[in-house]
Amino acid sequence: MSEPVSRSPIAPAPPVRVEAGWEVSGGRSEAALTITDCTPLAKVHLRAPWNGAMAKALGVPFGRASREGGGAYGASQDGPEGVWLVVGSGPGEWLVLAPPGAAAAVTDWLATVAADAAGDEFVSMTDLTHGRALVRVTGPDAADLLARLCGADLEDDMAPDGAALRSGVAGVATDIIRDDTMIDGAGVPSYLLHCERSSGQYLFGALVSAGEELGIGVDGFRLPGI
Amino acid sequence: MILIPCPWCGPRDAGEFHYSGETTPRPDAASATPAQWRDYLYFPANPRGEVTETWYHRMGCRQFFVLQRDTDTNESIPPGRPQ
Amino acid sequence: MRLGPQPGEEIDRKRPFSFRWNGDSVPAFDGDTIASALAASGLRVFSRSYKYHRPRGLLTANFHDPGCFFQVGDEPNVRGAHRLAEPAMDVRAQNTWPSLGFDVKAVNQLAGRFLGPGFYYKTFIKPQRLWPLYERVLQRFVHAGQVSPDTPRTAVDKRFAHPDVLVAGGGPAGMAAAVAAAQAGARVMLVEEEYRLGGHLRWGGEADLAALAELRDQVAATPGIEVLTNAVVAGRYDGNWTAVVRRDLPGGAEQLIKARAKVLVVAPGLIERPYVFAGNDVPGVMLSTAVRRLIGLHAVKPGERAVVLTANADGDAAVADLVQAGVDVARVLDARAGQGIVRVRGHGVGQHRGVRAVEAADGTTTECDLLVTATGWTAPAALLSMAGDRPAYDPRAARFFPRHLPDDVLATGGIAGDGSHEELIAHAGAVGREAARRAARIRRERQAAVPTRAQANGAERSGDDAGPTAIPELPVDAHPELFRASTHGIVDFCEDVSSKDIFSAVREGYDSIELAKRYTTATMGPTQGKIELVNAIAAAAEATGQSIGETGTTTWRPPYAPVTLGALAGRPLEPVRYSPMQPWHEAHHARPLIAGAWIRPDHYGDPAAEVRNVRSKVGIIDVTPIGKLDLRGPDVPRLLNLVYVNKWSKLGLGRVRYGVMCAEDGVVFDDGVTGRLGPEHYLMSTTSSGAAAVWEWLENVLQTMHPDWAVHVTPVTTAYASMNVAGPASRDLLLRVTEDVDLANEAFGYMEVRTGRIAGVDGCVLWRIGFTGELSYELHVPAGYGLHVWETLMDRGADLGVAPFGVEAQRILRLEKGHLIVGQDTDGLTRGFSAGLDWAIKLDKDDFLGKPELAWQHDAAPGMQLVGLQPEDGSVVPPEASQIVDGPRIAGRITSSRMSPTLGRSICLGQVSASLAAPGTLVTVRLPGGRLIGARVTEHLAHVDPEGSRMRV
Amino acid sequence: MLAVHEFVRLVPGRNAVAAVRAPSHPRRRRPPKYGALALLRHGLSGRPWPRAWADQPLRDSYDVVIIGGGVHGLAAAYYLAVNHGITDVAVLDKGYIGSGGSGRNTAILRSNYLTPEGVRFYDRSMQLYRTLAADLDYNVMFSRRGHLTLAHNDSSLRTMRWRAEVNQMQGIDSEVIDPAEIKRLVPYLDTSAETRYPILGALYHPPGGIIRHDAVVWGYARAAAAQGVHIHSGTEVTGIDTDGGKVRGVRTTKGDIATPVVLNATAGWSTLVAAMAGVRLPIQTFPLQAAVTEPVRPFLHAVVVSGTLHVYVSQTDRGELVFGASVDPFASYSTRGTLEFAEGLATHVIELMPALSKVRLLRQWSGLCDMTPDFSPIMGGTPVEGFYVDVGWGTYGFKAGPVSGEAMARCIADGRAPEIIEAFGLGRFGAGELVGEKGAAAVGH
Repeated sequence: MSEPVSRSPIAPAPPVRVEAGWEVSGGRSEAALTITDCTPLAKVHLRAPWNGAMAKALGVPFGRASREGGGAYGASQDGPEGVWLVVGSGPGEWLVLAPPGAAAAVTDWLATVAADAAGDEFVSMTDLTHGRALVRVTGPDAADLLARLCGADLEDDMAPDGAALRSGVAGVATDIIRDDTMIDGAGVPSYLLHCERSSGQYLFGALVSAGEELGIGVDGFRLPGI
Repeated sequence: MILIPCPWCGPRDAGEFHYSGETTPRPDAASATPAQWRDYLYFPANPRGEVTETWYHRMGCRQFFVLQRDTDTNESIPPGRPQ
Repeated sequence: MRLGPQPGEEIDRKRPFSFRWNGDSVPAFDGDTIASALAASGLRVFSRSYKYHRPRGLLTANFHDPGCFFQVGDEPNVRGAHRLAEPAMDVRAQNTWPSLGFDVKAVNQLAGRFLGPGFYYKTFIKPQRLWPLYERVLQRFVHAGQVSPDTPRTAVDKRFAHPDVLVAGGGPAGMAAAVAAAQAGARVMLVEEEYRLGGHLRWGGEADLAALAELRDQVAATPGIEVLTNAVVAGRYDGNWTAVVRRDLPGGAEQLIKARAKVLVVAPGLIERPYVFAGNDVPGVMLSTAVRRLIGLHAVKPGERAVVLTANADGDAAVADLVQAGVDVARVLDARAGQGIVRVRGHGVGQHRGVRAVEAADGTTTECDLLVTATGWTAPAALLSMAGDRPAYDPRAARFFPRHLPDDVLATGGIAGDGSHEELIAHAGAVGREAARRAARIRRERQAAVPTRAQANGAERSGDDAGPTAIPELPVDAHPELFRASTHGIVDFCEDVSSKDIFSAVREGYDSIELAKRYTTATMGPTQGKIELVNAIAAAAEATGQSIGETGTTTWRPPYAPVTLGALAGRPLEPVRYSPMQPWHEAHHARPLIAGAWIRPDHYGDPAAEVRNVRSKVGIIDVTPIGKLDLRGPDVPRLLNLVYVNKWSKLGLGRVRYGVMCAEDGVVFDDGVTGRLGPEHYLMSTTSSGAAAVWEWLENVLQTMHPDWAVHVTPVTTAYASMNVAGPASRDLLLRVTEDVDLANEAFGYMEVRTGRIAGVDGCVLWRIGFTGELSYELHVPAGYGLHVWETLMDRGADLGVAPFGVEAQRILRLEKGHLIVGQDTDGLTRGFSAGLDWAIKLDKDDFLGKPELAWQHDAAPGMQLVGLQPEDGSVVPPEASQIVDGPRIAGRITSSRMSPTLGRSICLGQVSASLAAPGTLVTVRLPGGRLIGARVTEHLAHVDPEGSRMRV
Repeated sequence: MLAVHEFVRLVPGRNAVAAVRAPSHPRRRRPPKYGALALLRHGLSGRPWPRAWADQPLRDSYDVVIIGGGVHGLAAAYYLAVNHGITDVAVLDKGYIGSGGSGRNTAILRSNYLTPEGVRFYDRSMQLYRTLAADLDYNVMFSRRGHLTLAHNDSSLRTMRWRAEVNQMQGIDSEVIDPAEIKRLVPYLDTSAETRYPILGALYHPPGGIIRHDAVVWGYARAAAAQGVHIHSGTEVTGIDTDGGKVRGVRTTKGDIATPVVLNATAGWSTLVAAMAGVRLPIQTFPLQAAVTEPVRPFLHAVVVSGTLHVYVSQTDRGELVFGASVDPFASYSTRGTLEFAEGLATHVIELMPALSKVRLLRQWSGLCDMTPDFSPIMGGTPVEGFYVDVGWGTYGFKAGPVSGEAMARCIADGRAPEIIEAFGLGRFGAGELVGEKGAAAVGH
């Protein structure tokens, strides 16, 4: 029986190679505005009371995302797979993004936190790695690109770095996570877009065509990817 | 596109929400008479002016919330962040 | 004729070119509008009027000019006095037949006296058969351009914007307001309808041009202002949601910008109003602003010998401009001194029609080829009116002024008052600062309301409330009330409505301005009142003997200026959803079926063969769109008991149950199976079309009815690739690829669920259920591996005869099995007991959604029933929706029907009235076309294997 | 306030107006005839036309007071006069006549409904419309265009077949046609299979068409006034007096009126008016928007409707394309209109007819629709004796104007709902017996 290969809903641009069990694009783009399919990242969905002990332990409120998620428990420090991004994606709802294959580790870690800090709370974890598509757009014009497809106010004073919100992008309900990256020592606006899997190809296509005028380039996936 | 003041997400375009009508208590199914039940099903107050209704932030936080809106001006009172 | 260089001209004489006008070549300079180029070539007749087909030329020389609508290539109704001429542009006159010069429809001019208002309402009444014939004639008269059937669709992305202050109008006031707002820290969007900022300063004298240069420098030097020229604020909607339309894209394409303005500043200036008198539409009658534009912007000499009727400073300035341009100003009539005109006499026909002489009120007649009028202004109150204002008429100034504006709308410039340039700039500056202040307050409120900022709730105190800016009062200059001379003339140039028409409409009883408007169609044409509204109101007022104030104004409706459908549509954004196996389906020539947002395989060539393969060997269908909800928590059984009509308390681990949901009115709403994967972990499946609604339904129950229940619902529809492996050989196939699950019948029975490893993929869910009625397993595979598992099954099952089957085959299989499809075998009013679900509905449960209605339905006289039906002639398949009749009355309908490959005969499901629902009853089915056939009610809904033995092996 | 359950199955009040005060001699005045000859006369003589309807003083009592000067109210007044000799009638409107739904709809006429009762009812309306010009001596410009309801998926195609079958059994000219035939009828439609919403077929209803909506209002007003009916515009009802479950009169901004019979023929405000009489209605009010483009040369003869894409379009004799959609997504009394309506409209129209990209939207407007739970009207008596309703007209009121007027006049004259509107009684909601139009509600207009 052939070795299982996992695939993103977004058709990878050639050259195609396999990274951590996922079929990904090995392409590169030097464009100032780039789009990358980050679907291979581990995506764990956590539900717990929005204002309870688990919420406090995570230290990431609804509407914000943090790489230091976990507060005392320090996701980023303890995480065996390197950096994790903990996202307050909804009231009583968190999304933890981690490198490919880290879903189990993340779930275990969350279970530990829940057991220690919130033993009597109703907490549940679901691995949505396969259930969602994840795309990153990066560049000075990233906000302009989104402004063609999303009505939410993403101006810096409403949605600065570390902001997390859910809204419609090209008509698809999408988690928008402002996660700026450092390029040549300078912070460059970057957004992670997280939506239901089967709409991934459509959303990706809509972003690419809306980005044509802005000279968008498709960039391949590189580990750790976050 | 009016702005709906979501208590969780802040003001958002109404298109992100699903309007689920006037907020009316469900009668007790065991004791409700047909009249009471159908009153609940079919007879909204339909006021011209302030109304208490339920909205669902389908594209956003996915929370149901109660909103006071004026059906004449379409302006609503921001419910304020849950504590 | 082209004049020498003008100080403020906007043409580039170094860039000449030519374009085509009705096939002829016309010279132009870069910066010429189509109309200015035509005028420069000495042409003065550009179109024919709507009703009487009178020759028309330049009147306002701007976007709204009713005489300058052209066909440009495949684009109809182009505003020729606004659109810039381009090399090789193909421009044609509209509404002429056969030609602009000779227009046979001009005979209507003779019939004019009979074509009064309400003409159509009063004739062609009897005999009525004549009306349709006349209708055809009427349609020949349509005053418009042509849409070619192969016009390519434009697809320009829209844009959302969130400016603090949106300034509508880039004249001096708008520019000053924008600068002041930006200097106060606001993000400003400044929108100007014409090609350059500056408004009336552009065609003014030296002082005006100097002031213009200074303002332009300030705009350029102030950060935070986005300037959009050749763009228009087309609408203001609730919540200061505004439509800004950019017209500067190639080929007449437009872009829609949806701007959520915190504060809107309305600074559109004023529109000059035509004067009503006999002959006021003869080519050569122009407004003062029109001649000043022609001279100042395009260096075009508007005529040779002019008479000017002036009532204001702009008229006086026009006189100066004309003189400077070498036009012989034969006479100046000063309305402020009581002078006036009676009528214009024209001469010439067709393209050569034009002004010959003007008859003044004092009885004298002056020969001329140009009459310029400056008789007053119309406030373009559209945006104010859309913001809920009812502008008030001020007789002193003979125009309307804003009255009550909402907090987030301010007005400045000519629409707000008169005064010196300095006074207007001061007013605009104050308005800009106040707009910025109000916007900052709204911004702080919004920031405080969103959770996305680092210190959520921490409203920025910076730039704190300084208290309202004092906005100076603008003076209002006296202006004579000039609307109509002693003669009647055209009020609405687009619709050919005269003041006489409005008088007689009022006399006939259509005496409210709204009725008069509808009866005469005044203001209903393409200029939407901008040119003619006030004159129409004045005429109605005169006819009713009321004041203009009493007569009131009509509501301006959006858009302020027409917007192409292409701009409003933008690039099509229609979400589509694909399963992970889509590439395989495409590679195997599946015929696509569009099911809502999903693209699914309908069949792979031969649905009947696909059915036979499932019944005899093994088939696989991609059922990924089946809705799936992951349910976790101790209270899941309570939730299931409430939303399903049947019982769920005792569902054991690894067991599966079919459930039906009804709405509170008892109408069947969705169905599906739910399995118990763990002590507090369930997986619910829904119909593919109902997935989203059911999820919202469950959240509604949990959030609004039972917030105390511990249940987490997570949609996982596409977390799994779902495939149904069906047929006698399905177990054999699965045995080859499944690890750590015992597939033996006794270990893993019908209506049970397991989790395990398939084709090397962990975390798969196996359901033993039978929508098809065969031994079958539904596999839910982590979506990323869907294609891998599908290909593995195809590969490993080749010798078992495995083949894919599509939605059509599945429909046949389920119909053979008698499974209903919610929404097809039921409709918007079908309650539970009419859907053959009596066995499922448990009225002894203390409560469930829809229970009361179902209880009453149960006790009431039985209504429609869902039954199985087989036509007596098995070769006839009654199309779905065929009616079941009982004598003359309708007694039901066929809801599903197919030819059954398994039974080799037609089979159906149908809704029939209870009296006909007993098994064995022979009912009459009316086929399309009326032929009646007999069909017998079967004992079970299932036509194949009613006992269900095939599923249980 | 009476709740619906207190009069489930209650028979409408027995107060036939005839019994109250039958006119000694039915008046039959006629206005000066319109027509080509009259037109010629007036054209030559230049003599002004007489008023279409006279200005009358508001009397302190009428036999019947009709609230709402739209096509429903004016038609009811007209038929009360000509069919039943009841001419002491006042029609009140808070604005000008036809200022409500009658002047804001898209004037589409059809009778291809889903249920037998619906088909019979709307077909009668079509019959009346066909001869209306002659009956009223006013050209209402009925234009038979053929009405196409497109199906973009198999379930709506199934509904189209269902309607066609029911229609044909009722003798209505209605059939399902294929894309080739659709393309022949409307060449500008994109009938290719590659579109996002491919056109699989359509319900074709040749008798369907459009009409000049204002003319219908004015024609009824003129003809009713000629029979002695008083039309009072700018007269807003501020209260309805009842006593012992009977109507006694109405209060208006122009004065009080004593009357035993009040007909609520309003749209948008029907629940508010009914509440004045202590009657609750199963209605929620939603805006319905429409729009018109600049004129272009006529290219679209048929009326085209797509339920899936929520749009309907026709072209007037003036060349304007008239568009409508479905009601706004939330309840409101606002008629200010929305941008999202115009966007959705344009998106869907271009989806259907890509060539229209460069046609310009000229004006959008909005009216109020009273939506009932079963997409069918509420007609007949109420628990308050003498208080009748002709409401709940959702998005289909205009096409039903004549038959509603005729039936309500009959209902008021006899004190009993005629058979043709029996299915539409207020009592049905309490009884849980809704009308089946809901089955095909998705495809309206």
